[in-house]
Order: sequence, then C-alpha cells, then structure tokens
Amino acid sequence: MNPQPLITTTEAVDKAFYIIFGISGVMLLGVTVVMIYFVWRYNRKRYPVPLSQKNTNLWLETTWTIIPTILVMVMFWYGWEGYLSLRNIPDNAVPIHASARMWSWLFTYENGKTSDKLYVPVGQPVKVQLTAEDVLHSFYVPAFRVKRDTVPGMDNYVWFVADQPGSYDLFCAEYCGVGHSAMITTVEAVPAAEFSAWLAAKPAVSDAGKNLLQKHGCLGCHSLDGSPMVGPSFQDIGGRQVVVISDGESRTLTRDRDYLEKSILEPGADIVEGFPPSMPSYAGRIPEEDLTGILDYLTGLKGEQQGDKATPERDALEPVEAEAEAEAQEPGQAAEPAEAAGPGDFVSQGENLAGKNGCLGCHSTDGSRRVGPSFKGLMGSERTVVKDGQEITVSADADYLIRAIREPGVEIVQGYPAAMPPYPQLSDEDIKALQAWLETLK
Amino acid sequence: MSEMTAPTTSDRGFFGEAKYPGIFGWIFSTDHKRIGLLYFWCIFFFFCVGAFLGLLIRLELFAPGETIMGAQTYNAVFTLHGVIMIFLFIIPGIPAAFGNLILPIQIGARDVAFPKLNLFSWWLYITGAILAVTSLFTGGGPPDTGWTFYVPFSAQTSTNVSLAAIAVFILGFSSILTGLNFVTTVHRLRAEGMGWFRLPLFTWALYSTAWVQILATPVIGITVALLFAERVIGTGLFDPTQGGDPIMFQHLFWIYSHPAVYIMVLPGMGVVSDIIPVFSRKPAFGYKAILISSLAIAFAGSLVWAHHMFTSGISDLAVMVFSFLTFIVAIPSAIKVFNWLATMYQGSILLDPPMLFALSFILLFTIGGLTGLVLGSAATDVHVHDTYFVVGHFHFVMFGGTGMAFFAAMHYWLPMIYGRMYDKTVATVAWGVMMIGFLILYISMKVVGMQGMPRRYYDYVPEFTGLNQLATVGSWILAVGLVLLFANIIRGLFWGDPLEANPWGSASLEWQVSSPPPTENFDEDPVVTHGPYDFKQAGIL
Amino acid sequence: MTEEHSHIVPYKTFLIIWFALLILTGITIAVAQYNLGALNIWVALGIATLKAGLVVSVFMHMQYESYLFKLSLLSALAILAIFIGFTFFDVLYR
Amino acid sequence: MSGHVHKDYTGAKFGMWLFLFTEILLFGGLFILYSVYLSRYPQEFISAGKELNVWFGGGNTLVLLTSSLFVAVSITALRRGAKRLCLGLLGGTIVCAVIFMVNKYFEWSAKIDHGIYPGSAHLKEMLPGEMVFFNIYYLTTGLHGIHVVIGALILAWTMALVKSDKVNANDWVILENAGLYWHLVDLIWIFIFPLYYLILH
Ligand code: HEA
Ligand code: HEA
Ligand code: HEC
Ligand code: CUA
Ligand SMILES: [Cu+2]
Repeated sequence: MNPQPLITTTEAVDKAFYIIFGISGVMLLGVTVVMIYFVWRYNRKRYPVPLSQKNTNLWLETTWTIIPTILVMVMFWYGWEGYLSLRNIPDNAVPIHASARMWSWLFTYENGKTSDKLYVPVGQPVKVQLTAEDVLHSFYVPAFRVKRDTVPGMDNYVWFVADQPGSYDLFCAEYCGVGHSAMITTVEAVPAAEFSAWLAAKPAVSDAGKNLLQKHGCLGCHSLDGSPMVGPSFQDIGGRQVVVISDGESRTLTRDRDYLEKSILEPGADIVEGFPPSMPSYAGRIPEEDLTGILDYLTGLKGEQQGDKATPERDALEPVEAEAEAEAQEPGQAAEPAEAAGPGDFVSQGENLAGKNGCLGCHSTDGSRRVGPSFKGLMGSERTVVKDGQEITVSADADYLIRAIREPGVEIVQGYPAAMPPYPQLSDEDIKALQAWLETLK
Repeated sequence: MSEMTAPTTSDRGFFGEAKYPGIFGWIFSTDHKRIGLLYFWCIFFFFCVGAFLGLLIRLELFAPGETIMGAQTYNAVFTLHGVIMIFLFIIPGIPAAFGNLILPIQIGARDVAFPKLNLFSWWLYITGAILAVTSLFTGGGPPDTGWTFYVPFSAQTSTNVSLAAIAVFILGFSSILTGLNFVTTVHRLRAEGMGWFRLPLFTWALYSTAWVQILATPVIGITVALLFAERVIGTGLFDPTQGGDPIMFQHLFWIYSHPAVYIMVLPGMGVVSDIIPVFSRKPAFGYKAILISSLAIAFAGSLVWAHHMFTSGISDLAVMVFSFLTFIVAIPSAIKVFNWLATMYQGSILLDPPMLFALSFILLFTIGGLTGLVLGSAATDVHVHDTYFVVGHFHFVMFGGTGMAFFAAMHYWLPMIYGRMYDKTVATVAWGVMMIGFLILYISMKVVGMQGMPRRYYDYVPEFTGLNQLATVGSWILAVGLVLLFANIIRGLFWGDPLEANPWGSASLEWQVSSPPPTENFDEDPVVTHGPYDFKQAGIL
Repeated sequence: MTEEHSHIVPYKTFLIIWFALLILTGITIAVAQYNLGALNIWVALGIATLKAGLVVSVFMHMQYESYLFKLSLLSALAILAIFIGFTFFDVLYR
Repeated sequence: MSGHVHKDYTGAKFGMWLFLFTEILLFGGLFILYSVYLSRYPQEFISAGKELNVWFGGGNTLVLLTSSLFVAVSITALRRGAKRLCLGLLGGTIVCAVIFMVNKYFEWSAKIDHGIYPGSAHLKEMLPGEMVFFNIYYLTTGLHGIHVVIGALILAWTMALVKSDKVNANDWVILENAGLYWHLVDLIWIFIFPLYYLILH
C-alpha cells in the first residue's frame, strides 16, 4: 500500500503536523495582532464615542465562514492521509507480538523467542500485534509517532520502521494504575544482520511439537503466547506452579510431566483455577508417539525459555546494549551487564525472570523507590513488615523471598501499598534463580 | 430598556429579606439570586481546592522520581483534581452560579420557572460534593482512576470508585435540573417585549447549553450506574471475559463528556459575548451568527465524541467520520472569535478588568482551540493522544477559556449583586501576573507533550525535566496572581466602595434594576423596548 | 396564559387507543413466531414505535400540544438515534 | 406577564417533558449497548432470549397498557368533576403497578433459581453473548422496575392530593405530570418487551 520508497511513520505524521501548525500559527498570529491593534487603535482615550454602531456585514461574515471551512478541510485531509499510512502495513513487515500487563511489556517473536525490550531491525518495517492481559495499556513510541491501546479481548496493531539504529523510549500511554509511569521500556533498533543473529541465537521452538498441537486442535483453546483463551496458555507451562481445583478443593501443583499427561488424558480431574471444566478427554484419541511429542514440547517450552539470553546471544548484542544504556541512562531499567554475566547462568536467568515477569516494573535495582521497595541490598537485610496489622521485623532470607512472591499480601513492607500480585507461575527453581540474582544486588 | 426603577444602591435588596433566619434563609431559599450565590461560593471553594491539588501535582513533577508523594497518592490527587475541576467547578460554574444570578433578571423574569427544583438542584450538588469528598476517606481509599473512569481498571481497582460513581450520578442530576429550569424559563418567562432576538447572548448561550445538559447528561448517569453495577453486582457489560466490550464504556463516557466540554465553554462564550459589546460601546457584531453558532455548537458537539478514542482500536471508518465532524465543530467557534473581534472594530474600548478577562479568553481559547485541531486530526492525534499536549489543550480551553470567562463574570456582575466595587488596579495587576504564569505553565506542558511525555505519569524520564520544572515555576507565578485576584475581589465585594449605578454602561436589563437587586427583581413587570446592545436607545451613548 | 383549558379527551378515544394497543401487542407476539431473519427485529421495532406513537400522541396528549413540544420531542429522539447510529460507525466496521 | 399569579400550566408540562427526555436518554444508554451487542452476538441473543418467558413479558405488557389507560382516563374524569372515578382509576393504576412487580418478582426468582443472575457460576459457563444478554436484561428490567416503583409512589402522592382537593378540576397539572411520568414507564416497556422477550422466536 505504501508507495516506494517506504515513508516512515514519522514522516507521514510530521507532514500533518507541519500543515496544521502552519495554518494554526497564521490564524493565531492574525487573531492576536488584530485584537491588540483594535485595543490600541479604538481605545476609549482616543475615541470616547464609538465611530460606528455597525453590527452586521453579510459579505464579511460569509467570508469568515467559508475560509475556515476550507482550512479545516485541508487539515482534516492531511490528518486522515497520515493516519492511513499508520494503518496500512507494508507487506514485508516483521511480525512481533507485544503483550501488555500491569506493568511491563513482553515481546514475542515469530520463532517463540521472548524479550522485555523490543528489538527491531533497522530499515525494515515491523508490525507489532498488541494484546493486553489485564487492563488497558497503550503502546507508544514517540520517536516513531505511533500509539495504539492494548485492549483486553481485542487485537490491535501498530507498524513502524526505524531508519536509524538506536534506543528509543517506549511508554505505556494509557493510564493503568499505580505502576503506569514505570511501564517503560525501549525499542532497540539494531542493524538487520545483528537482529537476525540475536533472533537466531536461541533455537526456535521446534516446529514438530507445534504441528502436533495444531493437528489435535489444542491450539483452538490454548495459546502459545501467554494470552488466556478457553484454556490456559502453553507459554512457560512446563514446571510452573498452578492452582487447581480437584473435587472442589483447591491445591497448588507443579506442572511436571505427569501432571501434564494427566491433564490431557483426564482433564476433568484437576481444573485449573479460573477456567471452565470444558476440555474433552483425549484418552484413546492421541497416538502414543504424538502424546510423547506433545509432552516433550510442552516441558521443553520451558527449558528453551530458560536458555534464553544465554551467553552467545548476549554477546551478539553487547555493544548495542551498552550504547543504549549510556544514552538512556534510565535508573534500574537494566542491570549492569557485567554483573549479570558474573556468577554465571543462574544469575542471568534470575535477572531474565525478573525482567520477563515484570518485577522491574515495580522494583528498582538501584535503591530508588518505585511501586515496591528496591531490590538493591534487599537480600539479607532486616525488613519491617506489617502482618495482620502488626509491625514485625523479619530478615530477608530465602524463605522470606518465597513468602514475598507466593503470598505477597500477607506481609506488607512497611510504607508500601499491598499492590503486588502473587506469582504462582514461578517455580521454586525460578525463585532460587531470582534469589541468586538478588544476592548480587548489594 | 424600560426605565421603571431608578437604579439605586442604598437598600440591601434581596440580602435584606429572608424567609428564615440566618443560614436557613440561604439554604432553604428559593430565590434564584440566593441560590446563585450559594452555588457561586461552593464552586469558588471547590475551585480553590482543585487548584491547590493542581499545585501539588506540579510540585510532585518538579523532578523525576518521588518528590513530595508516592505514586498511589499522586494518582489519587490527579483524579481528585480532575473530578473536582470538571464536576464541581467547571460544569456548574457559569450556568449554575451566574446563570442563576443573572439569567432571570436579564430576561425580565421574577425567578426561574421552577424555584423549588432550583433549590433541590443545589441540594443535589452539595450532596454529590459531600459524597465525592467522603469517597476519599472511606472504603478502599481515594479513587485512582482518573476522571475518565475507564474500565477494566476502574472495575478492578480496590479504591472507592463506587462511591465516586454515585457522586457523579447525583451531580449529573443536579446539572440536568438546572438545564431543565433554564429552558423552561427562557421559553415561558420572558418579559413583555423580550423577543427571541432581543435576548442577551449570555442567555442564548445558556439556553443552548441547557439543551446539552438535558440531552447528554443522562448518558453519563447510566454510564456510571453501569460502572457501579459492574463493581457491585458483577454485571460484566464491559468485561471482555463476560462478552462485554471495554470500548463501549468509552463510547458511553464520551457521548456525554464531549458534549460536556461544550457545556463548559458555551456559557463562557456567552459571558464574553455580553462583555465585549459593553466595553466597546458597540452592538454585538453578527448577533444572529453568534446565537446560531451557539446552537450549532450544541448540536454538532453531540456528534464528535469518538475523537477521544482514535487510538483505542475503533474502526478506521469511525476515525474518519469523527475526525471530519470534529473539524466541522471548530467552524462555529471560529465564527464567534471573528465576530468578537469585529465588535471591537471602530468601538470605544475600555480595558477594565472584565474586558481584560474577556480578551484573554479570546486569546487563550484560540490557542487551546487550535491545539484542539491538532488533536482532531487523526494522524497527529495518534502522536499526542494521552500526552501532556492534551493536558495543555484542555487547560487552555477550560482554564484559559471557561476559567477566564468565570473570572470575567465575577468582575463584571458580582459588583452588581453585592452593590460594591473592587479595586480595579489590583485586579489588573493580578490579571497580568496570572497571564504570565498561565502561559509559562501550559505552554511548557504542550511542548513536553509534543516530545512525548505521557499524561498521568507520576515519574518521567530525565529528558523531560527542564520543561517540567519550567511548568512548575509557572504554576507558582499563576498561584500568586490567583491569590491576589481572589483576595481583591473578596475584599471589594464585602468592604469595597458602594457601586455607582450601571458602572459599565450596559444596555441590558440586569443593569436597570437597583443594586443589590430586590427580592423579586422588579417592582412592576418590565416592558422591553430595545435590544440588549442598543446603547443609543438605552441612553448610554 | 391562554391555553390553560386545553382539550379534554373523551373516554371513548382512550378506550379505542387502548384496544388498538392490545391488538398491536398481539400482532408483535404473533409475528415473532415466524422467522423472518434479520427482518424480525425491524418489524418488532416498527410495531413498538407505532404503539409508542399512540401512547405519546393520545395518552400523553402530545397531539394537542404546541409545536414547541413536538419539536423538542423530535430533537430528543433524533439525538438518541444519532447516538446509536454513530456508534455503529465503529461497531460495524471494526 | 404576571407569572406569580397564575400557575403556568404549559411551563409545568414542558418542564415535565424535558425531564422525560432525560429518562429516555438514560434508558437510551442501555439501548445503545443492546443494539451494539445484538449486532455482535445475534445468535446468542436469540438462544438466550428463548429462556425468557413470553407469558410473563406479555402479561406485564397488558398490565402496563391497562394501567396507562387508567391514568389517561383519570385525568378526563377529574376534569369532568368525577373525583371518585378518578381516585378509583388511580388506585387501579397502583394495583397494576403492584401486579407488575409481583409478576416481575416471580419471573426473576424463576431465573435466579435456574442459576441465571449476574456473576453466577452458571452464567459464567454460557457463551459470551448469552452472558451479555442476561446481564443487560437484568440491568434494563431492573432499572425499569425501579421506575415502576417510583411511578407508583408518585401516583399515590397524587391520589392524596386529589383526595384533599389540592388537585381538582381546575388545577390538575400535577395529575397530568404524574400521568406523563407513568406513561413513560409504559413507553419504555413497549420497547423492552419485543427486544428482550420476543427476539426471534
Ligand atoms: C472547555 C472545554 C473544551 C473545549 C471548548 C474543547 C474544544 C475542542 N477540543 Fe477538546 N478536550 C477537552 C476540553 C475541551 N475541548 C478536554 C477536557 C479534553 C481531554 C479529556 C481527557 O482525556 O481527560 C479534550 C480532548 C480533546 C481531544 C482528544 C484528545 C486525545 O485524548 O487524544 C480532541 C480531539 O479531537 C479535542 C478536540 C477539540 C476541538 C477540535 C475543539 C474545538 O471546539 C475548538 C474550536 C476552537 C478553535 C478552532 C479556535 C478558535 C478559532 C479561530 C481563531 C479561527 C481560526 C481557526 C480555524 C482555522 C478554524 N479535544
Ligand atoms: C477547569 C479545570 C481545571 C483547572 C482550572 C486546572 C488547573 C490546574 N491544573 Fe489541571 N486538570 C484538569 C482540570 C483543570 N486543571 C483535568 C480535568 C485534568 C485531568 C485529570 C485526569 O487526568 O483525570 C487535569 C490534570 C492536570 C495535570 C495532569 C496530571 C497528569 O496527567 O499526571 C496537571 C499537571 O500538571 C494539572 C495541573 C494543573 C495546574 C498546575 C493548575 C493550575 O492552574 C492551578 C492554579 C492554581 C494554583 C496554583 C493555586 C492557587 C491558590 C489558591 C486558589 C488558593 C488555595 C488556597 C487554599 C486551598 C487554602 N492538571
Ligand atoms: C504490581 C507491582 C509489582 C510487581 C509486578 C512485582 N512486585 Fe514485588 N512487590 C510489590 C510491592 C507493592 C511490594 C511491597 C508490598 C508487599 O510486601 O507485598 C512488593 C514486595 C516484594 C518483595 C518483598 C520485598 C521487601 O522489600 O521485603 C519481594 C522479594 C518481591 N516483591 C519480589 C518480586 C518479584 C520476584 C516479582 C516478579 C516475579 C515481583 N516482586 C513483581 C509490587 C510488585
Ligand atoms: Cu500500562 Cu499504563
Ligand atoms: Cu472532545
């Protein structure tokens, strides 16, 4: 749809800005000058009695009705034209999925790779598919003049193209609660080659497993990208904790291989909380080898995620990221790369989890106060918390961390709102990784 | 107009006669002037509270990170600031206070059509206001949704949104009753000889506004009622997990709230249309064009609501239609601006405080309106939607427009009501200080919005620091001006010099009664013999 | 105040109108038993509008009121129609 | 104009009409939602609409139409000096209102017994469109029910005024306005009935 060569969204919108501001400037100047002139020229000191009592002039009135009409039509037209450029996606746009939740972003690429910053190739248009997990948010990149709300239950999109490498602010522009102003991340525009290297650095989700899910119709009810459909999403499913209702009792389980198998063959036994008991049983309907394939895939989905951001791809991006940080200087947006790379994979895995689960939307790593207390110097310190209305002091050890994440509403850090959601999806292992990373933030 | 009562300033007019003693003589009075003053002082009070909150917002934004309050408090503060300013100050502002005070006298009536209903509407106002204030200290604490109450957030947050919704419902009801009263009054109680084309433009503006109040306000009623139901009984009409559509909430909300912005500004335009002829000693240029444009704004203003939703995911066709219509509504506003300027042409202009405020209305409303066009254009709105550019826009039109008109009306009519005059020099100085502060404050907001700073941000990235600090400094200057202005007018109204008769030289009926006006306004029914701007016949020229 | 003693509507008129309303109610129910596809809703609305028209003009005396009343009612209904109609610019074309 | 001597009948009626417009637009908000969701979920609205009982709805339609007749006739009666008849008719209207509410009570409790009410577990299992239908059904008929009650109270008050001759053959505008309000309640129902109870049987 877009004429060649590609115009960027910035150019398309700025054209309308120039025209509207241009006309407006002239009109404003005109009105102001005339007003001041009249006040001076026809001041009562000069004319104690008005020169005329004229109160109508058809010709004049018609003119100043028609001229503004024409002017606003011009403005409308350019505004609409620019808007169309924002809506018509170039054919070769790279699809990326953005999921917004209180109060962080998660970007998923076509090969299943996820990230909490939006990496895009320079010079190539990207189409960002927008969904919301809880309330309204809005995807806003001022540099590219694009903005679109993410609405629960609705699919929206934006497209843009970055023509210069760099790091651009990405804001949440629709008010979404206490962490709204912290729901910031960046668009990292990197040269195309670097982008593909980064994207490929992690093995893409095996297509075989996906095909099996497709074949048996699982994907009609379960998504791969974290959005709930009829059933829970498959994203990050293996090994995570889940609250289920079995015989009317609610209990917490770990989604190990056995659990997953049982869920497929006997779906009525444990119902994941918040979902209807509507999944049919697949006992006898799935060949043994397909079931194995699916289970491998589902448990593997997690394994692969954890490998995410392991050393090779970090290396690939190291220079860009360092540069970006130097430019943006955002407190706590990302931990120092050196530190993260330090004590090995476990730590970087923890950091990665913190980014992906949105912890950094509410907790800083540099000691500054956000929605929640800073992570800096947290582990091992003495905390004053309010429990059952009583102020008590506890020490922040491994057990405390588990309590703080599993049941955040029980002990509330003094001086903070009880705003943190529970994270049943984090396994004990995940929390250990988080702990390892938190230990480094002294 | 008819010379029936020689204007005098000696007796205390309606202040003297009361049915009940003390305060009851006010809160149970059905006299439109007493109700008008009740409204005025309540509105004035809430303006001060709201403005004070605005000052707090600016203080918090003086530097990135926490400055004087936490994020949750900040969110509650701007919500409260918005709710107070919109529902307690600007919507009732001119119609309920000055409309009640002036409209019946202007058209030669003894009172409004339904005086008891009028009193009831004030009671509703005060009930709504008390509930809104109560919502801060009860339940889950002060609402933190912004004045727009968007779902799903407003349906989920644990703060006291339900009570605030009830408050808005009641305030809406109060606004409806005022509108209903004015429409009936204008139709039924015009004095003999007061033909439709002899109505002062202020009355015309109120009449147009009243129709919008009647026809649009119920929609906000049902919207907040549905929000209440969603929170309390779980009817998920806007809840996507129950098949509802959150965008529909926005439609309903703006079906009222866009027309509401014209409820806010039309009366202000009416004030300006009445003041400019008087201080230019010239009849309102294009009287008919101005009144038709009032009606046109009232009508066409009901057709553009979705321009607040360009980025929400509404259809592209809707974007086109609503963007187009938004530009159409700008035309009647433009016509008014040009007519006001033409009124001044070849006049005899006196820059007394009411005129100064009227002129600053024109300037600031034009700036605000022109930035409204940037918002109305689909492409540019995508960039500036929900940024400080919008915040700049609406402060320009609301504060710079209606707020200035409110101050103009204060300086123009209140002396007549109280029979005393304020110090004009102090008022002029205060005006100057205010204008400087105003421009610094809100222009900085527009610029930082163009750079991409989203609104409702408790914290911001360091690039935006400079402009935010400039804005905050502007708010201090503005505060100085405002305090001076208010102190001066209060001093003047209660302790100022007695008013000379018809001090501005107006030809309109409200200046022909004695000051303060007597209880039933007219000793005998007036007969109108000339138009409101006919300075020659009125003997002023 | 000249129009104080407006028309007194005879009992018979009311009875006739009431009877007509009952018949129209019967017709709506009857028509609803047939599947006319998308037409059903329009037929139902049409009949309802007819009934409403009878109630407004006779029971509520609109027929005997001045133009002002009629015009106002018309504007109120027009505005409601616009609110509904314009919403469909979005809903229908998303 | 000597507005303080005579009552301004036209003005009073006009004011009442203006108020009725606000009521129409209040319900209008719900009709906007209804139309939007009907266009989005036509099938579900049909299947859910079948759950509503035409006899309850139809019965209530008759009750309301008749009550409207009573009110209308009562005004003529009063103006012709038949005060007893007028009071009887107004009493009849209030009885109709009571019947309507009793009917509504049975209808709602039948639904609620079936586990269909806002936020119920059974409702949550239905299709999204059906959930919307029932939610909007409860809201609309609920709001209408509130209006029936208010209308009946207003009529009862008017009856008292008629009884004490404060409202009489020469000064009947209060009755007229109370009647207008009651007719509005009827008007709204005239639309609710086909839209909710008869949708494509
Ligand atoms: C007093 C209140 C008031 C008034 C009068 C207006 C007037 C206008 N407004 Fe504004 N508006 C608000 C209050 C008001 N607004 C508020 C409160 C919000 C934000 C709500 C929220 O989200 O919290 C808002 C938001 C808002 C938006 C949504 C922005 C967004 O969220 O993305 C839009 C978009 O179209 C808009 C447009 C306009 C337009 C086109 C006018 C026009 O009517 C302006 C017409 C005036 C002129 C054009 C100037 C005078 C004309 C001339 C000097 C002649 C020369 C001009 C020509 C070439 C025609 N406004
Ligand atoms: C008429 C309406 C009106 C007026 C007059 C104002 C006046 C002001 N507003 Fe207002 N504002 C709104 C209506 C208004 N606002 C609305 C509707 C919103 C949207 C809310 C939302 O997002 O939901 C908003 C949002 C809003 C924001 C955006 C918040 C955010 O998005 O995060 C900001 C930020 O600076 C702001 C600042 C100010 C300031 C500094 C003033 C100043 O002009 C105030 C000037 C006054 C003073 C500086 C104080 C003077 C002192 C006194 C009068 C004496 C007081 C004395 C005592 C209390 C004893 N306002
Ligand atoms: C919605 C914002 C929010 C998100 C997202 C969030 N938290 Fe919190 N967190 C808070 C708040 C508020 C508190 C303080 C109140 C409390 O103790 O519950 C807190 C407290 C904590 C504490 C106790 C801190 C202390 O000072 O003792 C830990 C540990 C913690 N969070 C870890 C996490 C981890 C890990 C994640 C991501 C998996 C996360 N949080 C996500 C808001 C959040
Ligand atoms: Cu997310 Cu604001
Ligand atoms: Cu608007």
